Amino acid sequence: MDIFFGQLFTGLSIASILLLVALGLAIIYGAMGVINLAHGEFVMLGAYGTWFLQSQFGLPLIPCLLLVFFMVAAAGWVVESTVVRFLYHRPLDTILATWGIGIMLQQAVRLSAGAELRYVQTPEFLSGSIDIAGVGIPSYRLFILALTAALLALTWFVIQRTEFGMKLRAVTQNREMASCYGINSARIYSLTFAFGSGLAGLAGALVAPIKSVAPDMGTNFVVDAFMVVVVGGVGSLIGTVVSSGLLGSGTAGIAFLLNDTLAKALVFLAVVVLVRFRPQGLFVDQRRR
Amino acid sequence: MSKSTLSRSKPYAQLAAYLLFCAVILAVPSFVTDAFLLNKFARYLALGLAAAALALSWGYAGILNLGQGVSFGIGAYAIAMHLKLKTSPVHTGSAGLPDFMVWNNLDHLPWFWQPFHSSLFAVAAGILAPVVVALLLGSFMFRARIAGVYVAIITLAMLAVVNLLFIDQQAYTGGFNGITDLAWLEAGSVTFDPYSPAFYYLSAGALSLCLLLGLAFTRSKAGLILQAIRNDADRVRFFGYDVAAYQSLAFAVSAGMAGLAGMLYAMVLEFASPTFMGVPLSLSMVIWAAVGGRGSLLGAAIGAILVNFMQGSLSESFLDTWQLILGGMFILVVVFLPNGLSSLIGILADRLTRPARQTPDTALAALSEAPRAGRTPS
Amino acid sequence: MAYLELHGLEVSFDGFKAVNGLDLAVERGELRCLLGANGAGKSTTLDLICGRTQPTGGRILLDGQDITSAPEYRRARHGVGRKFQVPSVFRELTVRENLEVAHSRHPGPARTIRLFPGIRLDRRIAEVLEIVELADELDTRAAFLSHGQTQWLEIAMLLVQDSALILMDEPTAGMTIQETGKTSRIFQRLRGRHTLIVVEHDMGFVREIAETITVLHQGKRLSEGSIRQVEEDPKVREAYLGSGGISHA
Amino acid sequence: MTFTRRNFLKSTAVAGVAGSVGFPHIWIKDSGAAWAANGEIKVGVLFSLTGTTAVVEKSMHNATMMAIDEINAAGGINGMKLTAIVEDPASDPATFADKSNKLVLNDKCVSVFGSYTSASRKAVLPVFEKRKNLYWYPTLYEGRECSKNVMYTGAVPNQQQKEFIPWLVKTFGKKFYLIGSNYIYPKEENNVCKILLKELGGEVVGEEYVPLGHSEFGSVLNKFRETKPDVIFSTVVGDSVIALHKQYKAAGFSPDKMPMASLTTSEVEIAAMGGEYAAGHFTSAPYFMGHQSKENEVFVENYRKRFGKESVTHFVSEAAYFQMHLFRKAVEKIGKGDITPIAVRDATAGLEIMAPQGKVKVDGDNLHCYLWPKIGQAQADGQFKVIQQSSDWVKPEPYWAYPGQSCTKDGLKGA
Repeated sequence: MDIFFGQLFTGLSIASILLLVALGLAIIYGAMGVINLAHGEFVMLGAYGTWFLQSQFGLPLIPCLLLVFFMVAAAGWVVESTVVRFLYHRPLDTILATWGIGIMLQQAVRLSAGAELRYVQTPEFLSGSIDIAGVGIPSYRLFILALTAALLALTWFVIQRTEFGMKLRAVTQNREMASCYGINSARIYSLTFAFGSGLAGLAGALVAPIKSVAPDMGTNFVVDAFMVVVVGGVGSLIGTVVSSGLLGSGTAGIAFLLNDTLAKALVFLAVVVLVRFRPQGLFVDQRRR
Repeated sequence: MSKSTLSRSKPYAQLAAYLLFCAVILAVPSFVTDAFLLNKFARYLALGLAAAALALSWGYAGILNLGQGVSFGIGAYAIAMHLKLKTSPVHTGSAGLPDFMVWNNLDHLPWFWQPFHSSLFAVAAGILAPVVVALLLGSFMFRARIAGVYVAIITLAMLAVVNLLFIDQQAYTGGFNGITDLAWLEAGSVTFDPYSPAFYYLSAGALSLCLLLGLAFTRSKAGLILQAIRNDADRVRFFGYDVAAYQSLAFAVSAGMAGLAGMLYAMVLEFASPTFMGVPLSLSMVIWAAVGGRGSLLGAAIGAILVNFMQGSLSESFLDTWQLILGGMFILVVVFLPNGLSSLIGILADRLTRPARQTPDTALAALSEAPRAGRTPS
Repeated sequence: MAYLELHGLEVSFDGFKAVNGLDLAVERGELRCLLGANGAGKSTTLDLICGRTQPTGGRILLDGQDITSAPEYRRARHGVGRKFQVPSVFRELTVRENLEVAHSRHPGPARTIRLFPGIRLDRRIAEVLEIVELADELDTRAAFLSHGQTQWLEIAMLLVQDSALILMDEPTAGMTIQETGKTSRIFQRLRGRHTLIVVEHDMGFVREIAETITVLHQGKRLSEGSIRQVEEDPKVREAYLGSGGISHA
Repeated sequence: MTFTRRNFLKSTAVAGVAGSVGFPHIWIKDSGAAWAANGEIKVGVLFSLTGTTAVVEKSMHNATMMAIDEINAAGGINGMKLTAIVEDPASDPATFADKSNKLVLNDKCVSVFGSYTSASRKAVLPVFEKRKNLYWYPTLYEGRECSKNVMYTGAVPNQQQKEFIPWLVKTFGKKFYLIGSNYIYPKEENNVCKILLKELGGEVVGEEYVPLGHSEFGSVLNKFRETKPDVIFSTVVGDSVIALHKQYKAAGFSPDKMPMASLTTSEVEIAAMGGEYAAGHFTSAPYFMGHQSKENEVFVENYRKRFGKESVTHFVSEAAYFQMHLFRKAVEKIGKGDITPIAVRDATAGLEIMAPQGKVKVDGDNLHCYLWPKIGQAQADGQFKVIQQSSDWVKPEPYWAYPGQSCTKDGLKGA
């Protein structure tokens, strides 16, 4: 019985990591239609930021999280105002431009922080495991689960219950019309992009202690996050949550029954079928043509 | 000259440009004899063919195929299987059985490897297998009127699946190492040593043939309808065209050409590896086509050749920073030159012949617009 | 058995019935005008006939065949041509290329792949070009045409397509008086050889071309007949005049 | 999409001309093959500086360059300077093949030193065999290869496992769970491990391969819980090792009861995961940084002086280091003779050299090296404590698991 519970938790944990990384992408892609292939690199920047703060200033993980959020958000702002700003009417070109940004960020980090793998420490009180129903559940993963839920709530609150969120939704519906009502849509876009990038940085910081921190760690994050957002439905937060749950537990389940390679292949196949039959995603309703 | 004569001369100018390019690449071996350089150029031409194939489906039909590596890889593996069967295994000893099969404890050649003893079958499979895969995937997607970003996502996911399966089935595909130590292709009396002018002519000939056939295809009515589909797929349906059939057609022709490019690439490198079906290479092809000019097969081919040539020479001289330069270049071209370098020439030519007429950039907005106006996160 | 028959046609979007049990019969070669206030379901009816929208109820019979669930391109091959309210042409292609696409006698891919055919304009297209006076814009990209010219181009493409049933959605919107006059002369010549359904607001234009008029109201047929009968029909008066004067017509 | 048909003539003409003028060296004829001309010996250095395996290969690159500088500082070889031509194959097998062609054909290197993964070795192997050049491969690998154009200075399965597996069975128990990355190296090592276990009456309770670059081991750890093995025999490579160790500890397992025994985890991976995640696990390798020997102290001190006091040496960079000195001894042995790749290979056969791990000898038949396998237990400080060391150097047998086959002077015998 405890194996089942252990497996259930593993699925939940994978899902939470997927959601953590996909959240920032959901905001940027959902709200602005910008396909940011450099999203993985922002996750990497978050991880390296944490390593830098820990190794140079000895800051424990928790305070690092906040600092890293703003550092990577600033990086996102710079990227948006220098490059992405020109591409809002050309969604497919953003794929190429952001891929170019990704390559540059990777090489810049490789030159500055070196190509070696970097070590990020888990905080002392979180490095153990807690016995629940006879199974050792890693407490750090519980921490990630809790924090992801909190971030989700924060994001939902910002989008639905704040003035910035209202403006963002207006600009998403119709950028030109929103500008007519005095909303500075350019600034809203920059803020949104920074917010999304900050979330990615936070994901990187949280994931760093349990994954390996290397200049090219971003690539496989961005492919999975992209799948989660598209399957969940463009611009639908609930969709992103449910689809990361589905894809996460699916991967974990198949990996336990078969092996990890087939798990990855089958989940990708599931994405192909899901996008084919529900292109607009699980939670966006049919729009009248 | 008045507008109409200029435009009537346009198709001939384009044909002349294609023929000139073919002449230039076919003339190279007469004044370049360094074996190493010939091999390198042959490789760039093969990649040029892959980019041209992508320009056909993306530039003309608006189908952004992020999984071009699937067709490219299948072509590469088809010819590699044939050439592997022709080499006598040195390290494992058992007669005729490829080394990776011995390592994976296979005692006989699997049935689907048998036909690859014949080079004709291998070459045919290298082109037709990608076409069949493209037709299946094409109708699977286009019957459901999938477009824009969703096509990109599905092709990317298919690429990941194919890559994973090729790596996993090590006994039959050589797994992560791929198929190495290949013999040289023989056709009649000619053996195509990848360091000989003969191979260069094969590569240049294939590129020229495909460019001219591609030009003919795009200049035909079918090509025109594809451009109309890219412009407004729904409107085309109301004129009685089965849009899904046309999109699958463009997708399949592009896959066939990419399969041929994969074959040339595997032969020039003398091995086939799952990295041919990796995300980075497929995305690079998209970038080469964008840099060269996705609207024209020749532009995309030239884009691929230039970028790879620069990448080759940059990575030697700027060991640490070549990736920075490359990434920067991609951004500049995509942001400031939406139609790639070839449009640069077009713009310059415009400036010279008459005052620049500001062409509205609406064309790009219509480029299979992603459903951006999705509902905000609720 | 009329050429086109709609039986209890119905379509609802989230409960709102844009077309609500519509019955209509149009004879071969007839020119039928569809009138009605905004939101009466005129354009939606054209959408249902040409297949742009799938109905939630009822049946569509064209020349005796049930095309209710046929895809757009199969209906187009049966002879249905559609001009849209917002003029929709291929903006990136030249006028010549737009017309060549519209010339869809053999739409199958097998027939359209011809090596180096060169785009030659046959007699049909040349004749249409004279009518719509776009002959000297042949190689201009459609994006550069004026609004009026774009309307004419789309009408020309319809003529080149030579469909048996032509659905026109406000063809004279944004046209000058002379252009409207010319459009009505074209429609007069098309009558008989083609069946036309025209959605229009310009009453002057309707008076010139109309034989029978059908007035729609809230997705249903309100009244049908000659222009005089319709104008005197109390139901029409009450539906329109009652809601505050002629300006709403 | 404005069509680019207009005036395309100009564009191709411009590109064509720029293309041909652009690279002047196009005109030079193919200069004769002078391997060691005008007082310098050219060698290729082919380790990835970018891409997924740059993590390990950078340290191998550093060790090789350090050896070259040491040789040149001591006056070069027979008065000739050793010139390194460095290329970055970017962890991509296709680029490995391309760059090795350049080093062999274009730059006329006498030998090329390079690559970490089996995939990159397999990609370059045909180049060196067709062009009769010599490739020096410092990494442990799966064996079953008998090329006359490759010097293997890394360990083969029999050297790493013949003492390690029995020790593990004796110390911890008979039930083994085999976990590895999904390619030929782990599968071949597991073949050898299964043979050894059968001889010792051991049992394989599970065998699984995860994709390369995999970082989510939740399900695998659950399988450990289910099958309760005594030893986890890990042939996971690259950055997956870090994720596996971190998640192992977080799941509450303890190395005292169920240790992870690896052939690949080295000081580099431990530095990346943090000592506390590696502490208690075992690795079998010919060299550990903590090995007590005069040569090793000098090696570690020079390495740290040059690449920073935090840098670590490990068995793969140690092999990259001593193979360069082997090359030096071979060229010195040739003396005045014509220095060609084949001459270097023949001169290396039977050579001995004092490497940081101890005295190593080259086996003349199969061009592998007699090495000193050791079993080390990782400590929290990131170093290994040597638990057991082989009393004598162990003969390399690339075909140990395949009786009747052996790699001899003139190729494979007993197919």
